[in-house]
Amino acid sequence: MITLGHYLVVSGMLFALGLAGVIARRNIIIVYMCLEMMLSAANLALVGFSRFHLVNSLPDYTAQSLVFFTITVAAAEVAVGLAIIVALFRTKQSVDVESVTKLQG
Amino acid sequence: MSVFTIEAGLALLGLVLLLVEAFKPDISRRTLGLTAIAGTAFALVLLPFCGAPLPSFMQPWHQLDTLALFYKGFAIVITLLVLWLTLECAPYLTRFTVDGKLAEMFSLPLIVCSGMMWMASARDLVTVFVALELVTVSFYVLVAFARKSAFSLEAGVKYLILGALSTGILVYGIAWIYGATGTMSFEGIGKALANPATSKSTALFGAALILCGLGFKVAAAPFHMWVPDVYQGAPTPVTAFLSVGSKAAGFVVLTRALEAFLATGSIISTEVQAFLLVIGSLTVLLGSLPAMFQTSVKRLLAYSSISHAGYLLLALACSETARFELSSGGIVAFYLATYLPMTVLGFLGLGLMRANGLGEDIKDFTGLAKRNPTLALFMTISFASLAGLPLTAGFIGKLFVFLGLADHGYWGALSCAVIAAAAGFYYYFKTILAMYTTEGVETTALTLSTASKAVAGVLVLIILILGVYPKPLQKVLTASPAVVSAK
Amino acid sequence: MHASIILLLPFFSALLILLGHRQLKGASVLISLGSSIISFIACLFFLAADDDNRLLLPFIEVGTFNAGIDALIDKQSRGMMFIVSFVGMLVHIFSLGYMKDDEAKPRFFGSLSLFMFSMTGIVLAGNLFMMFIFWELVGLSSYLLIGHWYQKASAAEACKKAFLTNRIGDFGFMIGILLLFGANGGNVNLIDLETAFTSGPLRPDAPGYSAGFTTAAALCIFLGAVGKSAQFPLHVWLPDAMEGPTPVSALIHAATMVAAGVYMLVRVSFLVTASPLAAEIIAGIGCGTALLAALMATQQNDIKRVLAYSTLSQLGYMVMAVGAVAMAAQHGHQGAHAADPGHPAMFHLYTHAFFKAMLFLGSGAVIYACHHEQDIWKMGGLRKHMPVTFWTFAIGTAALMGVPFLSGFWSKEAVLGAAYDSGCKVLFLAGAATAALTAFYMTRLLIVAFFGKPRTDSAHHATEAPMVMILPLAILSIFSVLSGYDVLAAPLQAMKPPHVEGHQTVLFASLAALILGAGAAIYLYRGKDKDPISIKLFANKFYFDEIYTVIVRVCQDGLAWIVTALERVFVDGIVARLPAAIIARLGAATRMLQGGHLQGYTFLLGGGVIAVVYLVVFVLPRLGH
Amino acid sequence: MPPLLFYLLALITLGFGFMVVTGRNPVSCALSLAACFVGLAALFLSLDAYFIGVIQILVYAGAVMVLFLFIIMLLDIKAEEGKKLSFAPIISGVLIAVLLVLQIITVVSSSAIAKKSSTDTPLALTEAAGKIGRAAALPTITNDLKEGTLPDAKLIGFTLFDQYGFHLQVVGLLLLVGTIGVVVLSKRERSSAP
Amino acid sequence: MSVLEIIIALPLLAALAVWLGAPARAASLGATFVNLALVLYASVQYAAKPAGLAFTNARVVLENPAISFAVGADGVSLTLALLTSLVMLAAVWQIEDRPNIFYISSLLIGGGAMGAFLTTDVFFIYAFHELALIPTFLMIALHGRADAAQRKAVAWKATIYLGAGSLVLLAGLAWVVLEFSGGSKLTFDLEALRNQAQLTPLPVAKQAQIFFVLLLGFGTLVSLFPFHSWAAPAYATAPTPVAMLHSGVLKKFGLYGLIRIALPLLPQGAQVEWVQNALLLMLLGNILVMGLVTIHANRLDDTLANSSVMHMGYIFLGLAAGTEIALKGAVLLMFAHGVSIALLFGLCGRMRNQLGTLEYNKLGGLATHAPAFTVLFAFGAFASIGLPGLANFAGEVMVFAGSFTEFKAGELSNLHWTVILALWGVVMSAVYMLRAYRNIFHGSANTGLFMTDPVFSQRLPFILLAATLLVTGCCPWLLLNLMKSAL
Repeated sequence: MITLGHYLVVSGMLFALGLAGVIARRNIIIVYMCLEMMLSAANLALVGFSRFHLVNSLPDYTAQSLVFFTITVAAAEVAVGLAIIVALFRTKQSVDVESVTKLQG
Repeated sequence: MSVFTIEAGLALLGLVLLLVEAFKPDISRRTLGLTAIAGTAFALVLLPFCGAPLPSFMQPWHQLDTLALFYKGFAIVITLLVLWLTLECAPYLTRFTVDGKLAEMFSLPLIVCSGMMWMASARDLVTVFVALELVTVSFYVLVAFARKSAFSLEAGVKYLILGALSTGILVYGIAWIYGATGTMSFEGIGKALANPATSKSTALFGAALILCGLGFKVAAAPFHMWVPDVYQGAPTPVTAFLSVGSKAAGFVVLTRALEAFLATGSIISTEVQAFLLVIGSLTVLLGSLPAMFQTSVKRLLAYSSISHAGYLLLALACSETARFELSSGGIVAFYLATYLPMTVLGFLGLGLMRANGLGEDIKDFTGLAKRNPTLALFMTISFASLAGLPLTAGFIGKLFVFLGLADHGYWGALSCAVIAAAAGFYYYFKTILAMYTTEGVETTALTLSTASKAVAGVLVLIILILGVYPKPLQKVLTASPAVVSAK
Repeated sequence: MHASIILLLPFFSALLILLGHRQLKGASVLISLGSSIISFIACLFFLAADDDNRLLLPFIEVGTFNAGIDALIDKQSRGMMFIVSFVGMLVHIFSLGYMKDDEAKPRFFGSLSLFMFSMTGIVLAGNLFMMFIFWELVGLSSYLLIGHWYQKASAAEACKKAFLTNRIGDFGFMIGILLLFGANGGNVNLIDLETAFTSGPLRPDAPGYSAGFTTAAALCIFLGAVGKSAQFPLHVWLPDAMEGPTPVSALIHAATMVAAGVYMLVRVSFLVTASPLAAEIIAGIGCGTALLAALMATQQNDIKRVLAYSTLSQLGYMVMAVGAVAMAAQHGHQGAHAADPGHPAMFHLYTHAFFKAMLFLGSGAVIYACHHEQDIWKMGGLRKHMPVTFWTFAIGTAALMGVPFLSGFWSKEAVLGAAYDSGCKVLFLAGAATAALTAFYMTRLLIVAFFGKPRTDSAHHATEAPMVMILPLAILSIFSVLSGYDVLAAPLQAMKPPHVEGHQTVLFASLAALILGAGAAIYLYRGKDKDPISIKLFANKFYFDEIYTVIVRVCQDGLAWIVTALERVFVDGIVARLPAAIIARLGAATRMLQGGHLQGYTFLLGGGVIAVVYLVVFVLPRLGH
Repeated sequence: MPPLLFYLLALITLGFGFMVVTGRNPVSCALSLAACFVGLAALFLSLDAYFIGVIQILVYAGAVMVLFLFIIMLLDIKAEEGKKLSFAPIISGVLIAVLLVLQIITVVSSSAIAKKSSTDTPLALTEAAGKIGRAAALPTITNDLKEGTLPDAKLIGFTLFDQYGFHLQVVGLLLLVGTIGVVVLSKRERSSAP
Repeated sequence: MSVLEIIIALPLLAALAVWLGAPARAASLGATFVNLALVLYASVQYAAKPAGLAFTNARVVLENPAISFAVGADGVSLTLALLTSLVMLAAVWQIEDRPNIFYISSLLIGGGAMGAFLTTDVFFIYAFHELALIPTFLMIALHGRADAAQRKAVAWKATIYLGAGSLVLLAGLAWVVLEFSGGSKLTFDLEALRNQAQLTPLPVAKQAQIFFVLLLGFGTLVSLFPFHSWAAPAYATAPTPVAMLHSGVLKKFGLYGLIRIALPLLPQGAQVEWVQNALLLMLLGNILVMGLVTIHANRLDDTLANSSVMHMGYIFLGLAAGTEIALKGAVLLMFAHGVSIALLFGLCGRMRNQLGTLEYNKLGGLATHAPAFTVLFAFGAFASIGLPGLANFAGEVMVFAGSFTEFKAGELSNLHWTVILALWGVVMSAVYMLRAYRNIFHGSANTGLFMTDPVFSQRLPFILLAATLLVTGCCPWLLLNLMKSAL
């Protein structure tokens, strides 16, 4: 029997996977992909909760609205983020995380 | 008139400015800047008259209590100052922007301001998320705005990655807290948490993640590591904006969230409170200790900002300060109000140094007292206030925090705060000392425009007045009995 | 009224001179002299004053603590006052001549006035705090006067030494005062203290009596006298004090100030009487000092130093008398004393003041005549050049030696009698031995300096001193002869004990001592050009100075060095530098977190989340509330 | 929902996710991410969130992935083949991920809500038709519900425009800011000559 | 408007005027003269009718926690105000050919001390003291008498020490406020706190704890052993007016605070055995350890600086005894020590300016060429070793006597033993002072280092101080009358 727990565990694993990617990867674009993965994992948890939290015997659509907003925001973030990465690449010719270490201490 | 008019109006003004710039590229940045400043100032003037109740359809997610009004005013003021600072720093900034344009630097802050004002009123997590993201995404752009400077770009990248990461954590946390309580509204969350049937570990998990996400926004340790790098790399006006505006917005949300988490009878209140204490203590220390070794004033201010966030967190940990007239949220608001003038003054000094072709290191401040005694005095007062010397605004805020901690018997946290404040004496005074050192410095005079002088003077005056006569501000914060009570 | 004049006149004179001598110039000498003469005249009236205890000036008055400037006028203070003002006046006159050519004359006279003020204060003091105040002030004036020629390193060192040694005595004195203050409910008025000790709560048979306390208090007070009256072991400053101008030596370091210790002991003799142990110790110390100093005197060649050691020795005599009288009283030997509180120590103090002052002034005249030559072996034959000086000096010497029918004879008798009465044979024998030694060294001094032939040019060309210097000598010589008789002693209230002629043993002993000592000296020193005997131990004053130098070096400078080092290393290290270093280290460590690497930051962020979740979800709920 | 299907979808999602994290070639990473999102969309569908599932595919697997690919192509980013792997970040990443998963599993297993399955919380559509407020204003939704179909898009639309109209505007503003940002951050500088 | 408000404001306003460009010397001297006159006027008026607090006036600054700018004076505060105005006048007067910052900082330090002594609100008592710290720090660091690195190190040490001390103090004060506010409202008003302390005294054990915290805080400011190591180098390095003002006046703040705040509020706390023993041990450290350290010093400034630390031990002894006599003696001693050490530091500064060195083995025979200077120095030196007739003696003897009022024949308590040991310190102070005096003024001036007497007008400030010593020394009842109803 598939319970909410299953979904939550899958979502958690996806979230952790994304986090691991963010920490371990050096290519900023891939890091960014992993971040998108984490957001999606959060969405999965939200949708899961919304399905099993019935309002009027229907899924709770407030949560799904948040998912909708998350996806939109993520899209905007991706756009801006990729723009910054492009700008970075133009000056450093690299998208390696190690190319941004001047500010420290 | 409803306050929403101002919020929307400011965003609209931002859009209009963008359009004007797009269709009339040769418009002078002075005109743009002054228009933005005038609009913001107008908004500030209008704000006290915006007590009209909100339309009912907004009520579920938009509230207008004293705290919200205060933070709205706060947002407008800081935006105003940032806009003006941008104008002051323009000659220097334009060297690093594309085609020497600054238009977006005038319009984006207006939109950010609207976002912050919405955050101040948010009653549910969806609103918080949307408004917060509006602010955050705008900041991504602003931080990396001077993209011809490698520092600005690096700061942009770091802020982007870490900011997005924190957004992910926040959303995940929202999901879990929603899962535990079945609602997105703070009020509902508070009610659900007061219900013993609610699953404690789920709620704790969600609350912890939300606090982590918000902790990132307010620069709480261990989520503070972006602050020094980003503050240092970002254009100075943006740093000021981040350090004051974004932090204040983070704290207003944190205050709201904590009202829910710490609502009467909440099953997770002890844990959350303990967590705040731990995080707060850690933050003051991690902000203060490394600051002692900084050579760049801008970076120093970044660490200082972390440290101040720590005091604010500690203030939040002191809920139910029954013997104060101010609630913990009120103390935070008060502290932020004192924090605004002194920090802005600090960044103003930095901006002026830059505008005069000097660096941002402590050694660049050497001999400032000789170059421009007025500016040196203003900066001295600002730093003294940051250090928490009595008779300045900074002291009152710290005093409230210390009193609160002592009242609750949080001696460990109090000792951390004391150690941090002692370390603070060192690094703030280090800069002050540099300003008055005169040996081996060539002493070309440093000019200060009348407007700058006036603005800085007003800020200094605010610091001093708040330092010796804080009563009016406290009155403002306690004006309505409906302040921040989650009940 | 008189008391106020006597006290305050010199004070204002001193203040005026010391602060304004540049404007006053020569007038300052006259002011000082005038004040001393007026004081003396006032003092003559004072002799007739009634016994009284009254407040002259307020000083401190808080709660139970009353330390006013109040005068206790009784036989003791009146007699002492006469000595002080009389000798003081004579010394002022003498100084006119002696200090004629000194550039810093105003300063000298100012200090002299200051001294007169302070000494008067001691004499009049009605309570111990006032006594202490002036006790310290005489120390100051002594410091100023010894250091008058401060350019000379030896004088600069000597005045410092005098002050510091006295400070050690004052240390004890103050403790004693405080003990009495506490024990007597805040009252250290001399009269009230006496009542307390004789019939009040501190009497030996009172409930809660503590013998230890009484002894401690007596000894602490005595320590003050040890310092001021240069008793062993704090006697080392007095010989060095001879660096001061000779009139000063006469006034302060022979006649009055050094006697203040004895005076004070007599004033608190009820305390000494109350504690047998203290009385014995006091007598012992006095006796020891008398003997040691006499031995040292036999080998000194500096005319003033011989006199200085002689003074030490005589002071020892007086202190011994104080102890001895107390011991005698404890044994019930108070017969005669009970009716008339004549006190051998005070009597000896009184006679000694005149002849010793005269001897010093005489030596001053000699030194003045010999162009500041002080070595007796470089004098000789002065008898012919300075006849008046010689005769007065001889009278003084005779009085000091205790030649019968001179004043010193009576007072020495009285002291030896007290020693005899005390029941302690050692005291008596040592006293007699000291008398013999005194006769020996004084005869030696007289023979070497005044007889024979001049050994140097300066002695050869010596001429008689001017009139202003001769006059005081003459007056004092008269007193040296007559002061022991009732005709003078009674009106001057010299506290002459009535039974001086009482003991046959004492009489024989003192005569034997005189003949033995003087005979030996005449035999040894007649016609000699250099010292026929040489006893290193005596000549070097039993090496006390050297021992003290070592003690100061080790206990004070060495300890100071060690403590300073420890203070720097440990106190500063543990309290200041260690925490600072820890904080700095922590700061540096936390700064490492900020490495600038994005991966590091994301790791910290992720780790932070894990930690926070662990803390909030798994740890805190278990901790309970 | 048959368990097998769920596990399959979860495997797809996590497997492709894993390939994103481990892939050496950015292009294959991007494609794996798209596949991962498709799996995720299927999971959404299995949770009766059809509209979200579709959006997930359209926006993420469609638009966003294209954007990623486009940038990767544009910048001509090579695979990291030449570069040496640094182990510290990898180990720490794995460590943190494992710890986080453990924590989540613990929380999930101790949580009562997580025990819910679609059998104990079935959607009662016809019942809902009666309960949903302002029925008169929403005839199509009530009709659909009465017919036993879940009008997912309609319900989301209704929630969005009824409750979150303002937020929609804000998100619009946000997208505009994003656009501005992209323009500001990536537009080429005009040649310095006037 | 109370006369005390004018007294507090005058130096601060004068400092502001000088900063704004008023003629420095005239303005400073004028202000300090008028200030002295006003304080004298107030003292005379008070002495005529001494009862409780006089000249009171309160201006509410904050309602809850209740903070008000409340002034008021009794005998103790007037004594210290007198000290402040005297030393401030002398310090300002003796400045010669120095930049304006010397005048400004002297006025600020003096004004801060004045404020601390004459306000009756814990907040402002604390605040005014802190106000004086910045100029102290800057002056030592910028115009101290050593090479740049060394004087900065010294300034840092002092500042961090004092900063940390004041933070501990702040914690202690917060504790006091929390414990004694009573009811539902926090108050910083000293009178209110005192009333509450009388109404409901705390348990003795708790009193002891609070007292100890306050003792540590205040003690650090007064260089209580072992928290003293900032003081000696700071005074030895500080520019003359700062050394005069800090060692003479500002340092007394800690003692004043203990007398004013700690003892009345926690009357039994000080008498608890462990607290008293700790205090006695620490003050013995001051007297004996620092006495030996002073003996070891071989430069005049070191001697004076260390002796100033040492002498604090006697004042603490008075506090430890706690009887009326001892406390009044302590206050008298504070006054006396302030005047004498200011005199000595003033003269020492002059010597350093003229001779360039203060090492004993290089000096000698100065009395010959500078007799007036020598006499003035002698006044200070002999006062500081407790010679009767000069001010310190009366204070010391009162402290000693006050410690012995509880004495029963044959029973020596720890306090009594401490007094006896402390008396040995009097001997030690004579040792080092006379050694200094002998090495500098006595002997022959064969070293080629000469100095001449200052001209009469420059002698006046020192004469003023010396005369004060003499008058107070001869007539201590003048001040004791002023304090009649206090304590």
